[in-house]
Amino acid sequence: MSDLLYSSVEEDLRAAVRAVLTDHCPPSAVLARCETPAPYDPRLWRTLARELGAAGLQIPEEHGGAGAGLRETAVVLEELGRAAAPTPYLGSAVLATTVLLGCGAADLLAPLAAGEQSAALAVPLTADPWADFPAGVRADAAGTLSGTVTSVPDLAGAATVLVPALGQDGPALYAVESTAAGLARTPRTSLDLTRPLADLTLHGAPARRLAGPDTAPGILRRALLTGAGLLASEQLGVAEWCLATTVDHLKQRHQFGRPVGSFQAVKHRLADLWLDIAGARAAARNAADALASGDDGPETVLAVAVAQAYCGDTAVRAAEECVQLHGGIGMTWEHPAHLYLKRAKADQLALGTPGRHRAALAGLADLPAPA
Amino acid sequence: MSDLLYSSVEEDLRAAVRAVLTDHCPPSAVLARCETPAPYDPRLWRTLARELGAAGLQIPEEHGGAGAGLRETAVVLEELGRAAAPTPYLGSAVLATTVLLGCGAADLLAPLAAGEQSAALAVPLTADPWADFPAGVRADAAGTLSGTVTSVPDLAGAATVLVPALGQDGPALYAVESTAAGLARTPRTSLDLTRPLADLTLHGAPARRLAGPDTAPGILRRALLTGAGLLASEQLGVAEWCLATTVDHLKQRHQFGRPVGSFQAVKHRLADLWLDIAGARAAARNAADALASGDDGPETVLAVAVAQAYCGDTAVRAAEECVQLHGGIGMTWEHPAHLYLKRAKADQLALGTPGRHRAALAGLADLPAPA
Amino acid sequence: MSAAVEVRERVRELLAAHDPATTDRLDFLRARFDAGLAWVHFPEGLGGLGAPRSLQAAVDAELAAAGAPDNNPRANGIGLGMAAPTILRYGTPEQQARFLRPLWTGEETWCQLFSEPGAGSDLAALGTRAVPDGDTWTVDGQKVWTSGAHTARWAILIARTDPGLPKHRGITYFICDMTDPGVEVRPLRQITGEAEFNEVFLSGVRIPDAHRLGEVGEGWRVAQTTLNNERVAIGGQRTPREGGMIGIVAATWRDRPELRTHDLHQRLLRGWLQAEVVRLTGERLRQQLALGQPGPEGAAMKLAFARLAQELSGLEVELLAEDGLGYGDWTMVRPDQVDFLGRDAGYRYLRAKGNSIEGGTSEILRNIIAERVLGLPAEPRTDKDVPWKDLAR
Amino acid sequence: MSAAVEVRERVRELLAAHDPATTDRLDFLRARFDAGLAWVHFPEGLGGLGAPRSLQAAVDAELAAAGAPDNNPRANGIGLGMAAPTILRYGTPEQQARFLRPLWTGEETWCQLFSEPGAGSDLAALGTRAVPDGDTWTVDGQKVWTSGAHTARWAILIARTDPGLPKHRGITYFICDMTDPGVEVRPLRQITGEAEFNEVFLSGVRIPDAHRLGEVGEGWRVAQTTLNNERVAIGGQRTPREGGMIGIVAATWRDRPELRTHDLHQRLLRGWLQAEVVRLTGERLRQQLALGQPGPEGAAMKLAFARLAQELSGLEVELLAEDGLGYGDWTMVRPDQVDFLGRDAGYRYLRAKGNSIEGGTSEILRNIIAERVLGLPAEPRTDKDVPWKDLAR
Repeated sequence: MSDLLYSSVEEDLRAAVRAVLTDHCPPSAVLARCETPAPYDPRLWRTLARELGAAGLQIPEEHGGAGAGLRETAVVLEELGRAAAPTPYLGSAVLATTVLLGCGAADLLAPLAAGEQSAALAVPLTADPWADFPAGVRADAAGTLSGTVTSVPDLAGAATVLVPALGQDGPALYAVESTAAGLARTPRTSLDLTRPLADLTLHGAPARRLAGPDTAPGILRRALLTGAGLLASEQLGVAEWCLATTVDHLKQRHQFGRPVGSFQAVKHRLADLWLDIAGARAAARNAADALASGDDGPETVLAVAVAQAYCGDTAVRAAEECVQLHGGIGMTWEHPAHLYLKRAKADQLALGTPGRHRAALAGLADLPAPA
Repeated sequence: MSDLLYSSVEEDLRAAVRAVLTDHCPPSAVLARCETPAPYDPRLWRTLARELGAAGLQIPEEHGGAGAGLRETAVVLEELGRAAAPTPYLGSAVLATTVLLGCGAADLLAPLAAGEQSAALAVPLTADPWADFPAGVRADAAGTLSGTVTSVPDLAGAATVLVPALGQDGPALYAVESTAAGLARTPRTSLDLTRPLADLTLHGAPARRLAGPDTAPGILRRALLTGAGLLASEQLGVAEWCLATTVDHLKQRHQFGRPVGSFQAVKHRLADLWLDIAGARAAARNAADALASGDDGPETVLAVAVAQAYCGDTAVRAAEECVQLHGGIGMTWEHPAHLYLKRAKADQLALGTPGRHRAALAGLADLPAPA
Repeated sequence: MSAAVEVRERVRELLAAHDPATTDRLDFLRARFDAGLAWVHFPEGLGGLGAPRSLQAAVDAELAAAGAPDNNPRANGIGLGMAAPTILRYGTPEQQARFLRPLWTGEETWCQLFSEPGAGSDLAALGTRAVPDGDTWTVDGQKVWTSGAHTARWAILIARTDPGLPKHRGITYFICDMTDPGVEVRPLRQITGEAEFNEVFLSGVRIPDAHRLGEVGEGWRVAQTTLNNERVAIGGQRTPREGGMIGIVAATWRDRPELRTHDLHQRLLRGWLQAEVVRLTGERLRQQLALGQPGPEGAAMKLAFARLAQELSGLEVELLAEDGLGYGDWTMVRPDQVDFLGRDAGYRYLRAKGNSIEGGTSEILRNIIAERVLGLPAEPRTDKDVPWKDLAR
Repeated sequence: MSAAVEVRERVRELLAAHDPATTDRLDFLRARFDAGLAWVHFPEGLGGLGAPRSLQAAVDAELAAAGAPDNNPRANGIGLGMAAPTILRYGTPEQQARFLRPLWTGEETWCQLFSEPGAGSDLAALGTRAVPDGDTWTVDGQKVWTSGAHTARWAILIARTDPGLPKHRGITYFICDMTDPGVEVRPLRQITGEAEFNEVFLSGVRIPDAHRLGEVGEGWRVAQTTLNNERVAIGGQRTPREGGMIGIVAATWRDRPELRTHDLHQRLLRGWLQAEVVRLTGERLRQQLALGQPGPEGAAMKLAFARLAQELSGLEVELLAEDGLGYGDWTMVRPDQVDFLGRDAGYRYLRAKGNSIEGGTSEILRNIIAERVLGLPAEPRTDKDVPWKDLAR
């Protein structure tokens, strides 16, 4: 059975990350920054990635990383979710890093581990581990790439873009420098103000091939599986913030001569939400533990599908309750609740919707669909 | 637009039926009777059918009926649901009568209209209007029937059994006297104590053919559609009893020095339930009105699917809340809540589950399923 | 002469005397008001004829058919729907004569200064103070969720005139001049990015006692007239099948087969069913109203509508998958009127969150249904008899 | 010598002195008790060794492996799980010596006389009276939901000894002799048709003061020990994947492809997901407990379990379609122990309704989570300081 608790090392890491986020990334700062052209705070990223080593947690020590693992990475994501922090962590430290680890591209890992650069994986944020290898980009005989990938997360600040593409001999993974000729990035206006998306266009961009048909599909799938499984921890953090903030508000806020939090209907809804979040915590830890084992067998895949199917909806519900139970205040731009609502809703679509992951359970748990 | 209200004639009918049920059919009487071999009270049936003319509401006056219609029939069903009354009304006055009307079998209608006899339609209670014509009974060249139909409602006391069967030339409808040689009825133990089911076995039973391949499928479908649409009214009555009884209980019952009905969580749940029942009332009336028009076009079919998809679940939820909010009392055999829970749950399966009727909406409302 | 005949006669006279094709818009509207055809159920002299309210629809239709201008009612919803019935019921003859005509013609629009940040659903806990000084009142406080405050000429305002009384009893109702130098209006940005509403800061605002509506301390009772008219307006909207949010989702479903999954299909079927039942519930309510039997479903329709809009708009975003990640525009704008459905899926999703908060939260509506419809007992109240100034806040 | 080593040594000695193959069952159990191996965390002389509770599992396993009989714990859940910890904590040395040994061996089984028809979730509102008369008490009242009352030798009982005090303060805790002629036990038939529980009528039942547990008026505090042990017992059950109701539904799904529809499939996937998450939540709780960090999830597991069992059992009936219309048998029987899953789908559906009522309703559990875990304020209480006799009932 998985270890579903947090180790003391993990709790120390959490405390360190939380301290940084409390200093650098209060809701007011997130709000102020999120409509600017540079929604990511480079100072915050440097501190997290370089000083805390958070970006290289899953990178082995010989490549400059912390040699920790995905359980620790998940704890960082919990805290990033709790802060609705705008950082390229999911795109760079989870998705791109997992691809580079799979490809064994040590030279590209080093600057990520050191927190000097970030990288992006050129898939839409909605890409899921169950889909076919993407066919939107093609490599020509000279090895240059052409094509388009829409809604790529964390693309804007990435120094390296990892591109799944169809090469001459089949699916392959390439690295393209973001400064390469023929590479263009077009920002999109995103529902989630804290995770900017951009479209990637490649016109004969020079690229370095990292993996070919034998390994590329498996590496990409492992990355998406890792992303989906760990995103559950981010969703847990979002949900926990929403519940805690709502509870605090309702203890303070008085109506009809009583704290609003003393009204039984509100209490029962929050008790149910708390129970769902307890479930999300167990499911997210289970997925992180399974992924950390390095085993990609059916138990790990099942753990990911369960966590992402459950946590995606739980975070949305928590954020919706947070807005509702704050009343009018929760509808204002000034209050941070909306940042979490938007993050939760976008996260629900990210790396496979809950419905997509439930559908995967049909095969994983032997619950066949009607003929 | 349909008339979704109750006319004063309909309200008068309701009052008359309710008065009879209050006298003859209090919950204690239902409970005492429902485990006996004769769960139907013949005196109650005579009073309802003969004195109030309730059995012949949809039968034209020239055949001895009231020449009223299905809106009025629906009102009777609401009251029967409210009383969880054990009567063969659904099987005889709705299903069998609709078949006989479709077949124009005047001689068989007369004793039903007069309340002298009841009839049954030999289909499982779970038969739905979207299914193929049943193939469990076959007619031989001599016109005698052989085969089995399971879980037939209201079969036990029926004088006449109407049997859909595959004849030599295709689907047909037959009438078999319940005393016929080769006809056997085997009672089942039913979840719903107030609507006994029985299996019908036919071994070369002599039968009278009422309709052949040209009309039999349409007549049977009309009967099942009518049954499904009007059952929504019975479900409405069940739900209304559950809500009203729960509200009454919670006004009286004190805990923690207050009426339990003053606790906000309970109030909010009951408010939501009330809203759902308001919806059930509108949907049930809409279906009754559409069926009463005699038009079997897409609007009527849609109205039935909407009503049965909605009211089936609403009645179950109302009954479940009734048990839960009565606390331990609601779990006892002595309290009538369980009669309604069992009726509601069996009704949910009857004449197509809510899921079956929702699935029908895919075609009826142009919401196609995934390819 | 029956009322219907008389009304029709008046319409004919109005059109004869003021040809819409050649009459100035405002002149026509004033003439219509003076002819008693503004709101026929109002008294004569105040834009009406004391005729049944049900005759109004025919007047509107006939004048529209003749090419007459209307008073652009959507631009003055608060004035027409809330201020006018309150002035009619509680206003002095002078107030009625001064305010109703320009209100109806749209020359003067209105806003509502009721909600406060510190009060929320407990509207009667409001803290805006009005202090008498000779025959004027001085008002200080903060109001919120005020639509149209930046364009309104007048406001209906409730303020506390006696903090020593229990909260419902120390409130007085005023008409506030929005051009008073003490009135400051700031747009209030919402989670959608736009600012439909305003915050209004009142600092030493002077209101003549002649602009008080109802007696001193009777403001809560007066406000009930205003609020009841708000609820009726919300409950009375008719929607055709697939009207509203479900129509948008169903259209996307039909147009984009590549988005379909069984999960989404089952949820769409449930959503469609729910929408159809809500529509039938509303239709049943309207049939009852037409018979003069207003059912309690009125308050409940808003609850049902909010639930439905939120569920369907959330489903729509999921259905759109990658397209659901986008958002049209976060730029802060001040829209002239609310359009729940007009923009993109993200906007619909966010805006629908307000449906269960504005105009009475779903929690308050459930209390109302439980107590007024089902007759369940009220919760123990600790705030009824306590002086407002001593209430926990 | 470490506790673990000592315990293992004792086991070896016990087995050496009393070969399970040749020793009478009861003799063996008594010897095991006297060896301190009944519940090792109890004190010496009372069936234990004052050792850590965590060592018990190894003792049980080792004895079972050696073919030793067990004390049939499922037949005496109330005694072992609730009465024993309470007697241990509050009993006099005489009471502990008298009751614990035959309780543990199963020679005497126990039942619980707490619930009353008039009290429900408000257990402390109980009305059963105990009136002192010299050194005995006379008890009159009615109790309900008493499992095993018809076979139990003893009962733990709470009764009101001072109606003039507020409800929590006038209660005293007793050990009641079920063979007293004033005790009448009647089976209480449930909606499933069977009678798992009893009603117990107490008419002039005589209880010696020596059978009082704890001080007069302290019964509510004593009862907390009993009730806390009930909650722990409920939260501690471990289930494998697809354990419980979901396993039954999933098996039917796999066995009967003809029943499958997309509606049911989507609901099954949701149910399976929910069951797996509840299982993981329980597993996480057990990992916390193993580290000595009991999480608040304990009380919540019962809430989650009830929700899940009800949803899945309802789904199962729908899945079975025509087969869901049937029911095994309505004959009233008195089952020896509850089997939530063993009978047919209709039984499971009905029996699961009790999961959210018995042992603390889901409503009460939500209150507990909201107040004790989330720290939300209590509702205004009107019954805390009122004499019991003056309470609204």
